[in-house]
Amino acid sequence: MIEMHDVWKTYPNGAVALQGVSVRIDKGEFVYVVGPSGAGKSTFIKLMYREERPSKGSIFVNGFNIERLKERKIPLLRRQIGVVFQDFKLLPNMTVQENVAFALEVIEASPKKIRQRVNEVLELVGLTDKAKDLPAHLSGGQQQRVSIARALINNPSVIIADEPTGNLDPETSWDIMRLFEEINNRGTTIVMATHNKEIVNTLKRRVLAVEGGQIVRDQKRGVYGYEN
Amino acid sequence: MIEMHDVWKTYPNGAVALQGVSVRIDKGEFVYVVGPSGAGKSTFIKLMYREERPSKGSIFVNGFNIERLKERKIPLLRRQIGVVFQDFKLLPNMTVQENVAFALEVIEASPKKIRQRVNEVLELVGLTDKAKDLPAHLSGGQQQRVSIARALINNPSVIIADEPTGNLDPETSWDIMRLFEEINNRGTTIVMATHNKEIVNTLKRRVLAVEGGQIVRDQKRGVYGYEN
Amino acid sequence: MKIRTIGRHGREGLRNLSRNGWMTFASISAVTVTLLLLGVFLLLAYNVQQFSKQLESQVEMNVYVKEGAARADVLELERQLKSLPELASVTYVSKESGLDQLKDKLQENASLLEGLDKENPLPDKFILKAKDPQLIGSVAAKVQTLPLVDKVNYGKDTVEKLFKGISLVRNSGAVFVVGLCFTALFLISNTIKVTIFARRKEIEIMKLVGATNWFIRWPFLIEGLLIGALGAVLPIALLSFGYSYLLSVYPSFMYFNFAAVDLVYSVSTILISIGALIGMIGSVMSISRFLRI
Amino acid sequence: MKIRTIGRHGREGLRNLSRNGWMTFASISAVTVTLLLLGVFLLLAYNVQQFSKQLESQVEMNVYVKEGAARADVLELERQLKSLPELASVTYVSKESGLDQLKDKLQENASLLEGLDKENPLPDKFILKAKDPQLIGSVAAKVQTLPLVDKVNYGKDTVEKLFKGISLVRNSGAVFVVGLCFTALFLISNTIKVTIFARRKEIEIMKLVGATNWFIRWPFLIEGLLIGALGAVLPIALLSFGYSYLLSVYPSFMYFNFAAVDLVYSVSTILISIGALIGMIGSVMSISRFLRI
Ligand SMILES: Nc1ncnc2c1ncn2[C@@H]1O[C@H](COP(=O)(O)OP(=O)(O)OP(=O)(O)O)[C@@H](O)[C@H]1O
Ligand SMILES: Nc1ncnc2c1ncn2[C@@H]1O[C@H](COP(=O)(O)OP(=O)(O)OP(=O)(O)O)[C@@H](O)[C@H]1O
Ligand SMILES: [Mg+2]
Ligand SMILES: [Mg+2]
Repeated sequence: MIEMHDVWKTYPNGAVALQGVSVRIDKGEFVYVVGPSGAGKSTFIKLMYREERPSKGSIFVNGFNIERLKERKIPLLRRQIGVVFQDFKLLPNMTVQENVAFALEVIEASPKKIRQRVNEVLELVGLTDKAKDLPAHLSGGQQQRVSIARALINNPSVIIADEPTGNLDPETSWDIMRLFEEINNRGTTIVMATHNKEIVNTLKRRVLAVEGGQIVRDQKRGVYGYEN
Repeated sequence: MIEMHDVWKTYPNGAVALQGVSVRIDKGEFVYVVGPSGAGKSTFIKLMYREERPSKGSIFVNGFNIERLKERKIPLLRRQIGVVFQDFKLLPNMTVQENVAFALEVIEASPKKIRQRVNEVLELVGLTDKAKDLPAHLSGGQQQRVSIARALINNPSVIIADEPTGNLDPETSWDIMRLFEEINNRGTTIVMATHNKEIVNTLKRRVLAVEGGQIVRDQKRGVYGYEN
Repeated sequence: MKIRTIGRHGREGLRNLSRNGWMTFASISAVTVTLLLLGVFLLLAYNVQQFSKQLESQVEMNVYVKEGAARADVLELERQLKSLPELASVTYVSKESGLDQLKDKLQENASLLEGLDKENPLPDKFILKAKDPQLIGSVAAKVQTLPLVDKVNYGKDTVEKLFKGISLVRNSGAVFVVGLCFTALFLISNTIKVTIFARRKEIEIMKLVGATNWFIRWPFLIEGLLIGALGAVLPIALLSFGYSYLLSVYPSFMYFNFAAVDLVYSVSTILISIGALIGMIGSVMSISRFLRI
Repeated sequence: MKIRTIGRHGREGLRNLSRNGWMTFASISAVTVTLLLLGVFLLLAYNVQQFSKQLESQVEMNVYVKEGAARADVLELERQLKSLPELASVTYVSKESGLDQLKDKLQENASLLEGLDKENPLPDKFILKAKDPQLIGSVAAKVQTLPLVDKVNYGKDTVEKLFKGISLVRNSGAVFVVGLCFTALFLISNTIKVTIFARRKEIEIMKLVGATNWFIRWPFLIEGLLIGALGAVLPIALLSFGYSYLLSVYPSFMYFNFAAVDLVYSVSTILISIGALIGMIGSVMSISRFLRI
């Protein structure tokens, strides 16, 4: 469960990214975060796994009080959240399979289990044949799928995905969405920032529309809603 | 004018990205390059400004024979081509305006002209208020727009854009597409790799469909054409 | 931490060496050059200290026996001197050999002393060396009080000058070695810092996907240790070969014997410890600032 | 290249110093430490060379005049000696002062020579110093051929030993300084290399948006030059103050006067040149591999 109460975020350079956001996302929900470029979607998302800290307000994720969280406990929080980063954040010196395995290594899983799960998730995102390549040797979409695979690997209870289909063709995008649906059906909370109108409008789920750092719309089975 | 004759590209790690691509893009054309993730779109595009070199085949761009091009002449080629990189490629230590200005500084334009053009293009992509920020302090879509602004600034005769709307919301995407249309109308050749079905199907232009490193479809006023 | 995780960190640290090929090479070679410099200086400084000690140990005092002392009394004096715990050596020089030594000293002017053989006016004397040459003054005072001792002479002025000179060389040598150690520490940890700085994004990413600080630190620690240790290999090899070669060419220099090859082993130990420790500590410390995410 | 572009490169180079704040600090401090080390050694080495020269210059030879030579003949010999171009000084020592000197030398045994004042058996002598002490042997041979010269003595064995010792110190000093220069060159250019390596992506991006190689190199070149020059500031300041302080505390050491403060200026020039040059060249060379895109 994710809860925010009147959260504000001003970056050190003065940019105001969020202005009084309050929201509650229940366990098992599937939420789209939509909004124009620079609206504050990524900031909203980064607060949940404490990549950024709020300037004001309180945030609870899976019972962790993000503000009060002790340094030492941060990894515990992050292990419960699988994140697909907008800029992928792959480790440049590790191969695809090492990158994906990393999220399991940190919880000291057994090598056998790691190998098995790595193969599983790489299969899921269709990158089995790129397992031994370095991220720099992949196409943009392939890198994005590695980031997705890493987010899934340790079966987190929350998946946070920042435009996970931005570099993917529609077909692959739909494959990924079906994957997310399935995972969501098994009870995983999914929060996904996206610009993909077609997906939002087809797979109707809760939509949080962010604009100028505020949640301007919160719809149960919403639509993308920005007209061109 | 861009011409490729039987171009193959095998990366040093053995990945075969292009297999016998031949194509001719005339001056002033507007070409979409579509295809699934990992099909070879970016590779196809990177060959044009010699970020990558073909393993086989010949390429001509604006009269430059890419294969025979002397080291010293490469900058001349690149100055005629504005590139929007899939991964933005912004200089991390320079502000937005410095990044954009860089493409004019290399041709030793006058500071006055540089200032003027920088303001113009930042206005065009809607980033005037972020002019003095560093790329790391921008949202994904904002970074992408900086990359677009830099590609436009010196009025190149060819614009090559690798998924320039991947991180943009539909509305901003359309703004950018209108910009490209306008620039194209003034005679600039535009080659754009994209996954945006809606754009391709609405703004009907020539479509090159790449799959498995080959051009499998070349349509005059084509459609995106992959069904989900 | 599970046992297998230790193994994982070790493998990872090792693998990072080759993954960052160029950076690894740059840092190892910086460590190499720095430690080589340090090693050469340690060897030099040790030999200079030895040399100064040897110079010191040549300080001696002449103890002149009162004229007309009986043979037995002189022997008794010798016994007394030999029983003094402060003395390292006691050498008896009879008036005859005293004269011979003087002749040697005068070289071509020796003829001046020719007539003296028959009626040698020199007293018998003892040449003494103190265990601690620095205390020669107080030892001289003590010896002076013995019966039958006429005069004690140890060239006070010259000796004091010598000691001042030696202590200047010694102290500046020590300052130098300490300064150079700090220089080495600084340069090595600086190199490591820079290479880690270049990888700060990686550290942040690891943190963001749930790694604990120590999970991230360990491989870096091992990598730093290996860089430091590998950087010590070449200096150790060069110093060992170089020093034994030097010893074979110049076993001694003026009156001084160079310290034995064993010295290289001590120096090697110092080098590899400094390399490995600083590599390790430098890594761990430089990482810390990037773990705050 | 247009004039304003030169200005642009200068500004850019300068700005990069602050943009890369941390890296700049790390490289400047590495240069600082390295140059400080080099500077200390240059000062030391120069003084050691001076010291050895001074030792050398104390080598002298005794020329004994044949017995019974007339006063006028001795004066003629002195004139002849003084006209020899190889000699730096000629000092006449009469038999009387010769005896006094001998007495000084014998110290407490001077009484041995007491009876000799009346019938002094010593010859008159000249003490000569050669302009080039290393040539003292051949000068001695030449002097030997002069009329009225009885014997020439310059302590051949001792002098040869001394020269051997001096040349060992000198040569090893030179090897050291050269070695240390190379070490400094290596460490500085290595640091610069690492910082440029960390920025290779930037260089590639610049290349991809149409910059020529030199357009990219210039700001890096200026940045490198500034890093090198800034890195020389602290060592120069420390050495200047330190050396003048040292001179005020120990103006001389044993028989030796330290070289004047002027020496620091030469050393400073060397340091700042090395810093700036290596910074510049190091930058330009390390960039090259990343320009091949
Ligand atoms: N690290 C940062 N430092 C300063 N300002 C920032 C930083 N990150 C984001 N911002 C600013 O905060 C605002 C919101 O950014 P955010 O990344 O949340 O937008 P977004 O909704 O994710 O946009 P996009 O769809 O383009 O990714 C923007 O104006 C951006 O410039
Ligand atoms: N630098 C590289 N080294 C090795 N292989 C590479 C490299 N770049 C791309 N590839 C491989 O070449 C193939 C084509 O890659 P390319 O980047 O051209 O795909 P793309 O069509 O742009 O895909 P996307 O839509 O995901 O960006 C892929 O299989 C990719 O893994
Ligand atoms: Mg975003
Ligand atoms: Mg691509």
